[in-house]
Amino acid sequence: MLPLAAIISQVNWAEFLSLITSDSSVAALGLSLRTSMISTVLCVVFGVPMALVLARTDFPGQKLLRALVLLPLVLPPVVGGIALLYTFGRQGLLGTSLEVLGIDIAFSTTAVVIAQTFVALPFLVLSLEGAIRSAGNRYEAVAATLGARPGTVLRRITLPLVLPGLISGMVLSFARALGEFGATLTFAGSLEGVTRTLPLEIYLQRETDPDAAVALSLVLVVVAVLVVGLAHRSRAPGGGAL
Amino acid sequence: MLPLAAIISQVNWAEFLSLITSDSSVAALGLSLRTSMISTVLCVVFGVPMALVLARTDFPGQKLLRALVLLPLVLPPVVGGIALLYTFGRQGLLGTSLEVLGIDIAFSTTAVVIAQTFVALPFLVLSLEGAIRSAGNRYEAVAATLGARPGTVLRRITLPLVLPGLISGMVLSFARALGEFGATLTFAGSLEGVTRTLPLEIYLQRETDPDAAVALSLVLVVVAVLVVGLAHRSRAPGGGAL
Amino acid sequence: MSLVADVQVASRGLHVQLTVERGETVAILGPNGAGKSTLLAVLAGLLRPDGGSATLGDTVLFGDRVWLPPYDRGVSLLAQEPLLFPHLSVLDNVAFGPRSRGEGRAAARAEALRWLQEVEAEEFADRRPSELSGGQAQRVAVARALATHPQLLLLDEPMAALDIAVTPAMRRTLRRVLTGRSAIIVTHNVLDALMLADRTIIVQAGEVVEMGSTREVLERPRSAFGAGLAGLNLVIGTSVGGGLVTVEGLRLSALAEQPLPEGQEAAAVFSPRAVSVFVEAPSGSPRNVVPVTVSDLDQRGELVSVRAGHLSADITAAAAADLDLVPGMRVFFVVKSTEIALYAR
Amino acid sequence: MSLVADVQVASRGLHVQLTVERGETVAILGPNGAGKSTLLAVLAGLLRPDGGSATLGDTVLFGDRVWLPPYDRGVSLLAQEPLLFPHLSVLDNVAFGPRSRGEGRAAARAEALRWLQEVEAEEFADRRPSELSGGQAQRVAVARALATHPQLLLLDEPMAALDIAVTPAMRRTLRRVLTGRSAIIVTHNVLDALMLADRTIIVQAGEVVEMGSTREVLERPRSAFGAGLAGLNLVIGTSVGGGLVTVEGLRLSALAEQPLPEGQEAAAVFSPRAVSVFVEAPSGSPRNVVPVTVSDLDQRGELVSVRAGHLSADITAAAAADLDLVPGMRVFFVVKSTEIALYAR
Amino acid sequence: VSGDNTVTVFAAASLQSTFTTLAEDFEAANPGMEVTLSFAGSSDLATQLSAGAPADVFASAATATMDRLVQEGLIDGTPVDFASNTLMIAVPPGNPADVAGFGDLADPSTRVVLCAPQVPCGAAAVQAQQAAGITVNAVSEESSVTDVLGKVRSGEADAGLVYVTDVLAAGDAVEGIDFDESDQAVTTYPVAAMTDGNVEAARDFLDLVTGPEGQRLLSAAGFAAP
Ligand SMILES: Nc1ncnc2c1ncn2[C@@H]1O[C@H](COP(=O)(O)OP(=O)(O)OP(=O)(O)O)[C@@H](O)[C@H]1O
Ligand SMILES: Nc1ncnc2c1ncn2[C@@H]1O[C@H](COP(=O)(O)OP(=O)(O)OP(=O)(O)O)[C@@H](O)[C@H]1O
Ligand code: MOO
Ligand SMILES: [Mg+2]
Ligand SMILES: [Mg+2]
Repeated sequence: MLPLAAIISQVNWAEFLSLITSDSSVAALGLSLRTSMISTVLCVVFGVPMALVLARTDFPGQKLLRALVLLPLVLPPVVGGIALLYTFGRQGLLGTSLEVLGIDIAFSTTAVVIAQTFVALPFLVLSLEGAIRSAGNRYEAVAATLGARPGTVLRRITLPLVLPGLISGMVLSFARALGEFGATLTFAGSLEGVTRTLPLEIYLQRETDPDAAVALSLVLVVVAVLVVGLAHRSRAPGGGAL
Repeated sequence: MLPLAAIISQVNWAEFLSLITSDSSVAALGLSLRTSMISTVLCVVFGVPMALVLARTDFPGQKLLRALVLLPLVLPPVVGGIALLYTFGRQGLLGTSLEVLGIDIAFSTTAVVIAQTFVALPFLVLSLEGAIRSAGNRYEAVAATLGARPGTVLRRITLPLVLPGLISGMVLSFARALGEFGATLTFAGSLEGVTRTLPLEIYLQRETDPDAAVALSLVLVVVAVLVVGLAHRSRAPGGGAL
Repeated sequence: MSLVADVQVASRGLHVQLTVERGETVAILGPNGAGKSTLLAVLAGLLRPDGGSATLGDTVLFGDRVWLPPYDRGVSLLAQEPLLFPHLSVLDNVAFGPRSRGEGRAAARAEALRWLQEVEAEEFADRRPSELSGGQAQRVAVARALATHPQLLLLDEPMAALDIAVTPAMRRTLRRVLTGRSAIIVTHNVLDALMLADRTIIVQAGEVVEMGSTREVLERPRSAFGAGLAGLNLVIGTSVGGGLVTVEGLRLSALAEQPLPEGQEAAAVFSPRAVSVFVEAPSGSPRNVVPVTVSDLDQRGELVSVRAGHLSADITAAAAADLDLVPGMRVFFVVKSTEIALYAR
Repeated sequence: MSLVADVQVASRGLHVQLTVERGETVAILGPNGAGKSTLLAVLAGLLRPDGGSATLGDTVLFGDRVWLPPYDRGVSLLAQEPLLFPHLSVLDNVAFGPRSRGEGRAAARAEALRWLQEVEAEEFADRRPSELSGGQAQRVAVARALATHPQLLLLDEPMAALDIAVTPAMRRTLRRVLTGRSAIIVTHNVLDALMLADRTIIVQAGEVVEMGSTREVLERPRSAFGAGLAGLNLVIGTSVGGGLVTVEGLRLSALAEQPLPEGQEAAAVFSPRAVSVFVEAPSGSPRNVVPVTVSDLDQRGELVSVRAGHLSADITAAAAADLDLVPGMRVFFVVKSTEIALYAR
Repeated sequence: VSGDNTVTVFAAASLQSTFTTLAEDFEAANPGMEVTLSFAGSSDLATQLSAGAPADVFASAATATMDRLVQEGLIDGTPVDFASNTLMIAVPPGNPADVAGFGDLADPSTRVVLCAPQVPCGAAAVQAQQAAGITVNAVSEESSVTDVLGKVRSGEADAGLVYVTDVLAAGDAVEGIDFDESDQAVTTYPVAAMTDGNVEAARDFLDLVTGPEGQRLLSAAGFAAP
């Protein structure tokens, strides 16, 4: 917790408000919140099926699949950004086909969302997979004998049971998306209001105005703490003792 | 998985071997593996008690504590590095007292380990906390009625029961430590053999030799995939159905 | 629906063939680990058998390269543990089956409430499962299984955790709902089998050792376990003129119910109440006199059960005191021939 | 060690005072949800009571601002679910207690093996708990609880999942190990109480409604639950000259065991076997004639149990057939005064 | 800070290849001496130095960062300008958007990437635009020249403003296009010894950088004289 104290001790409180309410800061914060939320939703959309496959099926390539899902965790974000460029960029693997469809991702907010989703997805998948595994499948088996088809079991038993795991996965993904820097910079660029998220803004401010950078960092921290706190408050009270 | 294919497609296979066996690459890989392992051990040492406190106790400031543990997740790594500098640097909060003791942390391999531990710790704490929560405390209660004191319960019941969660937490921490870039650069610098880990080497190579950067990225990916794969193989076979 | 099943699970040494007629209730009894729960798990579709086949009405549950998933079987299983869904209220647990069948929320809840009333648990409707006592949870689980209107209902020890005050009510409820419904009920309680089942199967070490109408199995047990269930003494041997002889050479004279050719495997059954205990071998009219060593004495009300190996005698407490019986003592069990039922195994 | 406890858990409506003498075994019986498991959880230290206190020997378990953690209590609890540690083998599960007591690995395992033999489960020593049947797991859990040599042993329905073949053996094992040891056993089985317990307590809705030697409670029940347990009819009312009268105005003539002043709360107890059933009210010598509506008929062997509200009569199947009894029919239960035991509540 | 026989050099990332060779030359000329190099963005390095990083020499790509350290009293003596770098237009191989000169960068259909004004190369880009009297509508304002080059190299951008040295170092991966206004957008590289460092050895290294050998290598890499 010391590092936080250290940051706080460096904040120039006299100018704090003016520092964080500058046009560019507000734009960056707004963009960050928007894109992080969209990315979190995308992580849920893609991550829930992945987690289910990893936790509930058993096939030869599964170990490899799990490792690949973890990839963005270990890839330094900048390398991740390069990989994304090679994939979705104009000359990338998919880029040409996307261009034919008239979709242009480069330097757009879409690219920011892709970068954030890419780095945040493993967090959701892993938290959720762990939760699904430790929930076991006894309740699912019971539900099946009560006549519930797999879709119903998923919706009414599996997901509610692993809700705490899903929520903490979402919190983690959101936090990771909010803090994402390297991949965004490399893949999406940095233009105010379009692709320059709060971490990019902080990085840039640091060059000329370290006070502003510190103040913005603190804003980022506060936002993250709020999100995490709220998410944990919304959790349903858990099981019981013996 | 496309981004991986994209990276692979960009590898200059003819020179692959010479690119990754250069002195600086080998030094960086060795340093990365060493520091990541130490960081993982430190994460276990600090993270296990934190996870236990978060999962098993209930006190007013707990929500705040959890949010603070999550901090390094949301902090862009560069900001994290700055925070560490403000803390352990020569002019930092602790720096002065450490200097009196003759300890100089910043820009040493120790600093790399601190930076990696700082960013990797939340991964271990969160995975483990989730596992402990979902394991419930029924078995612990039974163990207590059989005369086991809290230490014994922890060692012989709680930890073995949450071993899968602990292992995946360790894998995540290791992976995150291995990929750590921004905080290391800021807090530890980039001195070959001392603080220049593989991600820093990749970043540096990108300036001058993108081929080498891509080749090294692939090495990083392969190491991470191996670690993850091995960790999952060592898992004990889990429970049963109904 | 009638069930015809041949269930094989090699790893648990299970190989059982059984049928359940349309509307019939079959009780399965047997020692711990005999494979009763395994059998039900296979029929419910929770465990894949190694071989065999099963059809329920016209539907193939499993067989040659066929394996129907649990939710398509119309088979409802009440497992040995209640396993109530922890995130749903008691009412919603019971409403789960009806809702999965496609009923609306209100209709499903109304139906759930009716079933909760049946098992005298409507007062817990709004509770979470974690707030129930063991027996309360068990009753809710019964209601949940019944609410699905299954083609075949499988009940694994449904009364195990129930208190003596609700057991009769639950037994009456089950008797009502099992009437005209195909069902299998696993139990350790003879009374359950007698009152709920048309037919009883005894499974031991993965195999069927007895099968027949419940009354028949209890009155004419052919297995040691069956005899133990019925509280009867069973002696197995080979028929000889006017009785039977065991491999150990013990000879019992008895009247065969039906003419029994010599040399056939036969069972002699008699009630512990028909056994007298003597300290010295009695002389007199020809009778069955078996020298035994007392292994155990159990007082039950005014009677004392004197156990010796797998035989037992019920005598009055006064007689036991007169004889000064203690475990380890050598005594003689005496039974009149007319008290022994002899039949082919 | 002797236990003196006063346990209050307001949220579950529990307020029970009880003592267990040194070396005594006390049985607790009562309906589902009465608070039996809750009581044991409080004594074991798994649930904090709202008030009261408890001392075991010289040790205060809980009380005014004192609360001893479970591991320091010397109290071992066998819970209603076996809860075997899933990551340990069966042997290591049982060895867990001895090891926690500080024994070496080899010694603990040897002791564990002895206890497994006691419960006839040594063949499962190397298995994982998930590979056991319900009854097998239950037996292992019993062995695990016994292996801790507790000062006070708490058993919550230890025989619930056992088959009829091992139940007597387990009962004998328990009787042996409970001798000279302070223990509380929760059960729904009267036989367990009779054979294992020195004293029986009946708990209903969180309160003790009967307490006394097991035989006394079963022979002279003062509560409906106790009478039900003993298979007896119980009528509660106020004593009048030569009998008792209920609030509904039903009057029974009976002989008081001890002189009973008029106007006192009294209980009249009689066996269902002493009850005759008539379709028309009989005339003749003064007898107890109670008009009732048949609610239920239960065949048990050669007897039929005719239930009417909370009273029941046991008559022969032949008599039942002659009377053409069906549920809903209005009949008369007749009991001779000499068959009724009357005593103060 | 460093031992007597090591020199630790903190240098701007753009100096990597030149300084690596220079370090080898230095070790060859001074047997027993060892040079440790640390490359990163100038302001990252400056932050580290402020926080007490153990360096003997600092070579910056921006006068502003060097001045900051001078004010903090970390610099021994006065910094020496040892090289300068000018901007150049970089386009992907084949020049897909047909960029011919600086004026084409104002075409809204051309995707141009610049450095953000906050960083040295961005400041230079602003000067160039002012000199040419045009406004470039950049699709991205990057925080380092490496990122600009990366966007061009990958074909993501049609053109970017980078340093001459970057174009040279990138070889065939990009094409460079000179423009007239580039002499209005020059970045000067200062180098200095650190107060806390091994000043004597640092001076030797400074001499090598500012000496003929250093200047030859720098100019081979595309740097101009200061
Ligand atoms: N998951 C498993 N893996 C391997 N063997 C198992 C597993 N579950 C049960 N068994 C074994 O299979 C046999 C049959 O078990 P099953 O649970 O069917 O017995 P049961 O007849 O239901 O006994 P109970 O009356 O104790 O519930 C037992 O010997 C048991 O030990
Ligand atoms: N976690 C809980 N929260 C609230 N109420 C509970 C909880 N657990 C049990 N109860 C309630 O407390 C009462 C006593 O429960 P307890 O488990 O002690 O009953 P019991 O006598 O052991 O019953 P059984 O014979 O069914 O096991 C019941 O009414 C039950 O519904
Ligand atoms: O020193 Mo840099 O690479 O122009 O920021
Ligand atoms: Mg079973
Ligand atoms: Mg209970």
